[in-house]
Amino acid sequence: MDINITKEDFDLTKEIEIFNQGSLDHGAISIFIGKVRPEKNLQSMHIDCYPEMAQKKIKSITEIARSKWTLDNIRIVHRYGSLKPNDNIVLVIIGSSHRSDSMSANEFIMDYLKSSAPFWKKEIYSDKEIWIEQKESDLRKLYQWEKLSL
Amino acid sequence: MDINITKEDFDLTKEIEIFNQGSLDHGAISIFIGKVRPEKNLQSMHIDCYPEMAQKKIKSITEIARSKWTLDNIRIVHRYGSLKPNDNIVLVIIGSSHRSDSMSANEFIMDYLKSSAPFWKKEIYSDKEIWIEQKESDLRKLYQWEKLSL
Amino acid sequence: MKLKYFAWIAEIIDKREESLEIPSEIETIGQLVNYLSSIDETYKKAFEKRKNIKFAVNQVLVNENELISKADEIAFFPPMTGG
Amino acid sequence: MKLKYFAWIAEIIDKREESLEIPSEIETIGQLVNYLSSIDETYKKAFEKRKNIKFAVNQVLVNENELISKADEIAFFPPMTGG
Repeated sequence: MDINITKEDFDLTKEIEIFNQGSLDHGAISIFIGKVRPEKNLQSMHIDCYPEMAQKKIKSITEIARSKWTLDNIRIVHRYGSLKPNDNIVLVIIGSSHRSDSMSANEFIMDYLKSSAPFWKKEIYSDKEIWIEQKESDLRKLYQWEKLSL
Repeated sequence: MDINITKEDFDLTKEIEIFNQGSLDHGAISIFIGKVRPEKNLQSMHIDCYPEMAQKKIKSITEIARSKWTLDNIRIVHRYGSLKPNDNIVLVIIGSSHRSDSMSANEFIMDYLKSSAPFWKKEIYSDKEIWIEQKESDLRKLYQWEKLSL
Repeated sequence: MKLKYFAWIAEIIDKREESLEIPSEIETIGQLVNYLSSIDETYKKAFEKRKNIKFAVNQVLVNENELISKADEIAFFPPMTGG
Repeated sequence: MKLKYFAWIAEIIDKREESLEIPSEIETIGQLVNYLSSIDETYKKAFEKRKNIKFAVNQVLVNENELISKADEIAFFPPMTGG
């Protein structure tokens, strides 16, 4: 398992190479890439981060995912700093013997990354700056997962 | 939208490049790669295919997915012919403005590809050849999706 | 009529496709299966497990009662296992 | 005590982190927030919307009643919006 909290961009090909070094014994690989959505007039997105806590938190999220599904290796990259529209923000790669395990775990990890890992997004427009607020709908996804585990 | 039924291997980097030419307006990209699982003593996997029907069927699956979720471009590659353990079988790339749309659509498309697109897998061992049978659990996934749409 | 066979059905019949003259009284896929099974032991063997066989007419999945005509491409195959 | 601030809280306080001597009677995060708000208008403004602020002690999310000590790293931030 590998978690990379970084200002640097990632290259999918290289990330997959590193991922495959960890294991080749998976029949299923699910990948999710989150990017800065090119909203109208958006100049850039600033992502603030608490790196030490992010590392711990993401590790704990992946451990919970491993307890729920049968997973091989996991690779997560989350960027912070100043990003432009269409820039990469986050990458989650999950190998498993079973496609539904790799896909469900990917969705689970993304849902928790979004609302419980210490990152904060600010949208920067020419005339204003807006800290994005946590969405009720994102929190509801966490409740759904917690309901499922009861 | 692009559907490629082919004997050739695919290269993820090139596929993503082609995919990105179609549109860059997505904040979320979900990718699924299915490979030949390296079962013990498995020498190769033969995938039989009805290409003309596969093309039609996969097109119709993606159209249903588009009616259910808000999706940008979709790229699907499904191989047939003789494959070795760890070889790529299938690739599904889906762009969307919303991560849950791209992820759910990817799972939906994979579920239908698996049980309703005209491909048939045969496992080849040194001493026997086994046509894989359709799994009850895979069919149940389709019933689940159909139940959801009612 | 153009017939196509896939997976283990093609292996038993030992052909992937063929063109056959079918008597005009054969109107449905079910009748076609019965007809083929009656003219040759190989077809009979291939179509034995009728419940495990699916049919497509012109690349669209249909059931046994589907009407067929000379110009159609009929395909026979087991349940799909791709992905 | 090491204090860290993130997102708009860091902007209001105009610092990302600082080390402060905290009176020994301050035992919980909630008391710390009240104390900081009492000594300076800037903290008061930053911590005004208390319901919108989350706390971590040594990189673990906690609630207002969490006990804190001199050696701890305390972080203040709004609800997370990463991913």
